[in-house]
Amino acid sequence: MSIWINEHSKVLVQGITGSQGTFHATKMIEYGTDIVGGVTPGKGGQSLDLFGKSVTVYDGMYEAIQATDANASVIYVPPQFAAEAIMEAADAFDQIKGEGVVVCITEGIPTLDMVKAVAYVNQRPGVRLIGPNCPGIITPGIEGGCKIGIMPGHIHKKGRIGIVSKSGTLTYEAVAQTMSIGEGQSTCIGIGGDPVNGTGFIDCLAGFQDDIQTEAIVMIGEIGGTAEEDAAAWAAENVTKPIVGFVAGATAPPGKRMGHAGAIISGGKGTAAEKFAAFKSAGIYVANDPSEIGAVLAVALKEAGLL
Amino acid sequence: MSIWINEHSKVLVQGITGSQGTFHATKMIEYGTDIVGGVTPGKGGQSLDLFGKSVTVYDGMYEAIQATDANASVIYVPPQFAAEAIMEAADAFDQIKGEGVVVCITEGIPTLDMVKAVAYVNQRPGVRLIGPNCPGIITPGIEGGCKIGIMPGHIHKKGRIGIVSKSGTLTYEAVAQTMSIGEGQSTCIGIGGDPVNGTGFIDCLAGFQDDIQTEAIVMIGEIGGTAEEDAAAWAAENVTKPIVGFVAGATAPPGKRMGHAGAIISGGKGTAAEKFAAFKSAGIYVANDPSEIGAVLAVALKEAGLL
Amino acid sequence: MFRKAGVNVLDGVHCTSIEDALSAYDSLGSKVVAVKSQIHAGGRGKGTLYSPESGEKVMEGGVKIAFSREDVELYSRNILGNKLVTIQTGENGKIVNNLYVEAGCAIAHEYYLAILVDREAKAVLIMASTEGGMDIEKVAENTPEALHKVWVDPAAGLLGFQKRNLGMDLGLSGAALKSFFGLLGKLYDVFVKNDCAMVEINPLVRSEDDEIIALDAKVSFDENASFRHKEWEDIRDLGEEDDAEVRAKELGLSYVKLDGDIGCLVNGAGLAMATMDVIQLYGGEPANFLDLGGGAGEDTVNAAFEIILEDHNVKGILVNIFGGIQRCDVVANGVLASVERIGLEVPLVIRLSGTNYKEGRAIIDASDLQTYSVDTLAEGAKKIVELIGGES
Amino acid sequence: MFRKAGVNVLDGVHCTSIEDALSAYDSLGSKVVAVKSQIHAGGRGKGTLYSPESGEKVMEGGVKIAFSREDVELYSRNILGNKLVTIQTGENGKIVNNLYVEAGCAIAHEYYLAILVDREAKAVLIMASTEGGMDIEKVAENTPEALHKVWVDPAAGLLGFQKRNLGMDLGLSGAALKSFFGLLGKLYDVFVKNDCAMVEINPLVRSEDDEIIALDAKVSFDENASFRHKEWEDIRDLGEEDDAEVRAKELGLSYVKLDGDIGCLVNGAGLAMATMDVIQLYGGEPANFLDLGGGAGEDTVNAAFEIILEDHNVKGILVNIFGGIQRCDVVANGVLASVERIGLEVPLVIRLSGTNYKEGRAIIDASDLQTYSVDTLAEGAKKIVELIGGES
Repeated sequence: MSIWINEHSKVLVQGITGSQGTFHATKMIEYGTDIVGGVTPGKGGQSLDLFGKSVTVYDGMYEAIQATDANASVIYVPPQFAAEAIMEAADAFDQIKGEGVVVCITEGIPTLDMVKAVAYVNQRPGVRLIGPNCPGIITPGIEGGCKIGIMPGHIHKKGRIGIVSKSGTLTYEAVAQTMSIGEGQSTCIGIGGDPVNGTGFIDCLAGFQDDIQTEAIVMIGEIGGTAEEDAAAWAAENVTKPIVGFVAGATAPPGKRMGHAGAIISGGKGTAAEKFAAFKSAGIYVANDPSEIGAVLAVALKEAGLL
Repeated sequence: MSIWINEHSKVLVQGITGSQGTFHATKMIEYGTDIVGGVTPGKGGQSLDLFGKSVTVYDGMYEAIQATDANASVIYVPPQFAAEAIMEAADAFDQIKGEGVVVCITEGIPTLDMVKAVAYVNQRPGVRLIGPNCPGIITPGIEGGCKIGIMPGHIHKKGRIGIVSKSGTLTYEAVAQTMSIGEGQSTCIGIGGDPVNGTGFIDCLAGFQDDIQTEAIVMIGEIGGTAEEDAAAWAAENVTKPIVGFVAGATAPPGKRMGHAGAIISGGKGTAAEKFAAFKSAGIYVANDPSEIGAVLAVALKEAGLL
Repeated sequence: MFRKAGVNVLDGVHCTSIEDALSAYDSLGSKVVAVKSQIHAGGRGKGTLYSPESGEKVMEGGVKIAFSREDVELYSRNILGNKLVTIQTGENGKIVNNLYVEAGCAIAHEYYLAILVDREAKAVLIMASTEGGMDIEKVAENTPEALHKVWVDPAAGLLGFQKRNLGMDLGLSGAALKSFFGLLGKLYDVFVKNDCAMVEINPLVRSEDDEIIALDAKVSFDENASFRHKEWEDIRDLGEEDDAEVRAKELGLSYVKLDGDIGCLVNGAGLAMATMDVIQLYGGEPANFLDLGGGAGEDTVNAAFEIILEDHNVKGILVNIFGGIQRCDVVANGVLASVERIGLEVPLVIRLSGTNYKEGRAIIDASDLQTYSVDTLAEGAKKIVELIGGES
Repeated sequence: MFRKAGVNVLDGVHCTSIEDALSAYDSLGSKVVAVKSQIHAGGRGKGTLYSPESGEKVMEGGVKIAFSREDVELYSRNILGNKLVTIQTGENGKIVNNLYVEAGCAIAHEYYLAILVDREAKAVLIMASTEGGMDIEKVAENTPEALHKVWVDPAAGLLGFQKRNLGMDLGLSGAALKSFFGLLGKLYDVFVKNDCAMVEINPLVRSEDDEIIALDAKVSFDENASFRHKEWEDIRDLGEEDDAEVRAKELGLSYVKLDGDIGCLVNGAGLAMATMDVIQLYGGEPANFLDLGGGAGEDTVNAAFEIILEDHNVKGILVNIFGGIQRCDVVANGVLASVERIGLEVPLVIRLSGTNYKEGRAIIDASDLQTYSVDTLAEGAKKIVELIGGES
């Protein structure tokens, strides 16, 4: 088991004919993801040869889902069109299958576009949006697996640790840390660093809590907002599996945006100190340095009788 | 039992200081409805003396619900402001109590306003909208009862027949018909004759099916749309209690609006003949004349072993 | 309206006389033009024009393509002042007082497009078909699957992918798809901004240079929204609407004239329809639909009574009131006042029920008016049919 | 922007010199005017002006009420060209090059109003308080319950009852409530239409004749939306922004200058923050935040390296790359190219992990560059702190 996606997930690539789309579609196929088609309006009917696989391009998501029976899509379209792409995917999955996973990699989508798109997705409760501005989601398999996004596939291995993070590269650090103590991953999710996004920490924690394969969780936050505090409070009540947490940005000055649109301390709120404190009071194991995550995770597993 | 409202429902009157609002608030109190307050923006703090009861006026629904713990409201505001009033009530009930019944009597609300308002209400699933352009809902009690709307209270009596109708006065006919065979009503609902409204036939049928007090149902439709056909199909699968049906407008010419904004046969669709046929094929007892409803109901009750 | 909103339309001129039409032809500078009857009803292309006096047929087709100045003159003459009967006007047709003379364009394909509110989905619905032209009712009836549909999410509005997908469903691509995309967005805005009930573009055409153009449009408005559209009063062509229906509306009544001989005065739209139905069930024919609305006063009852009696087909009247807001005594007084003022030469059956019915009946009984009081609608219908000598 | 949108504001004139300010005073025709420092930061009223050369204090308060022409001259002189330090500018303050001279109005009460996106609710949030004026940060901290909040449903937009209720929460009624209702609607439209990140009106005032007026506004924009707002380029006051930050942004980098001495070159915002955190954890102080973004080329790496070295506080550099999209070999080549071009006089620690890390390390090792390769972030941080002689 794993959460939301697995080795049998059939994935469409929105914006497949763009350079990012083509590049990452190839990488995903290389990893083992079942890419069943691509979507670029106006380029329907073309066929791309990617890593030895022939991939058909469709004009729209409705047509593509009907033709391929896909249950997930990943979006590499430019920020101007990304919110529309999210809504098209959400509506098409909702209407045709009643459910679907939409992963939006695109960075730089206007916040008000996302307010609208998230409200639209939320009206279609079977549809899950991951991102935007995120590395995506990966469920490593015994050989290959299902990688939907831009993370380097080769660093992962199937295992029992669920990882959720706001940051892309820090997720990779976390993966490397689990590997450093010999642990693999059930599913790793980058929820993205934008102020308004789809799937949040709590959704992921709930998913991991219910997943048989997952035995422990690594959760990586960053400054800005109160999602980490909310998740910690929720976890204290609802999660029985051990959680290891880290928050980036302890040294970030207030009022300055740290790369991610959402990573800003404003009005004295959203500091790393508050988030670490919330983690601690919720019984979450805290790593003060990402290079410590492995060691802390080992302690957590041991204390839970899992090592 | 009854559906959605009962003798303990606490009701607010939106637009209470208008002539319609004041008149019907008085009539409702007279019938026994627990009117706990009224709302007219800008007139908050006033107090009205209605049928010997002192009713406080509030400026807005949030304030009013918080002050009175109301669980229903009825709207008598002019069509220009009615959609806003619906949304205010829906949001206030949703935020404060997580649920509530909003009955909109107002006739003449623009259709696109209702498209927006109904979508808004539907995002607040605990809130039920009845109407607009309807007589309201009444649950007769042993003495008095809860009347939320404009129907003449005195014609009703507590009993086992559930009534649902698109039309106002035809509902009264149906009530009189049940009385003519000695039967009272559990709850009577006028869902209104507008093309876009809140609660529909199926919601009411589902409510009656689940209600212990209700043993048989009278359902009155009219030309336009396919709500009657949809309800008949649904009832065939889901309703075990006997239903008596009538449809008004067998003689209405196509393309002409018959009073109600929704009562129009367009493109050959929405005729009474189609609706009667749908009733019959769903096993609904059909009355060809509203004056026959009592007699047909008696037959239905007898065949169900209820008489 | 469309032109102002930036929707692609052909150049054209509104005309009310043959001279207008000829100078329009001269000014448009297009050898081929369309001469179109302007009435508020569809099916004009397949309609037939009749002389209003003699009833003789004048011409087939209310929309004609003119290839010369002479054609324009002929068609204008045949259209203006004559009666156009279409599938939507009913037998009586409508007198055509307005023409539209429109420049021609090289048509590559004709489509159909309509925007309306879907009451079941509670959302705006856009329908389009590659089968443009004259008989969309038939397309809808015979091949509903050829109609492509898009529902607009009330929250999100019409989205880009919806416009694109609908265009692609119609087989459009490249410049034509782009033109369609732009046009549809503007049309939807027109629909919403103007509180339309229905916008029907038939045909919507693709020109040979891949422009999408609204060639002919039929628009109806949501009358409930008239309070925020003062401009509608200028558009409304009162001459075309039934005079009595217009006056009734001004009084807050809903009145629709029908072809029978039993006048109906009822409170409530549903009950008014049921009254008509029951009259027919017992062998009569209703002369009208009339809903007093909620809580009419004596004056309104009075006016309603007069409107019914204006129809010289009326041989008897059935008053059917189930009082809710409406008080029966008010109706009784209104009826008496009317009869006193204008007299009554046809039989009158009155059924009063609900609020203040006892007082109402007492008022009728105390008067010297010759009426028949009944308890139920069925009795009333039977009685009035019997009184005017119909079957029963 | 507000004026154009019809929002009630006071008359005023932008000035860049004392002469401007005096003629503005003459033209406004109001005896009492406000003389306001214009910088992109809040807390100006409670700020302090210093001479940029001597560092001496010039005046308390960046917003002054002038009761005479002489006052205007004095305040303009004290403000223009001097450095304003406020609670939001940090210690360094900002040089004031622009003034706003604004007509006075008889203020009955001051309120606070802000519109922003609430990331938790995923909706636009409107906050208002009766505690207007200068210290809203303190109101939010000390008495958050005095802040009234309204969330805008993304589907329905800002509704009438929400505007009314918020106005009533502020204690408004009658003409003032009506004025607030209108102003709030327009402000919300401004917010949405201009893709604002935050609109803060402080103070929003009620005049003695019950008009609601936006007296002072601070607006920030959602930079992600710049593609649809070409007009922002005219508004942006580049002079005020850190030059290196602006150049970095043009190259697609995120760079924020800090006060420490260890330069950081990292891919990914989260990892860049974590790198700073870990440097501090081991006793060092980061000189900057720098995120290369996803998939930077050699040129970008090169430029990033140069931007870091421009900061003369930098005593050592830590490169920390976990390659995903980013290829480690590209970073290695970029670093080498930079060093070759501009030299390197400070120690350099490089940590390469992920995509193509072997190739990247091989490139570094094959060069004659004096660097320290490490495997983990912690090692890297320890090493660079040690190399520059800090504690570790």
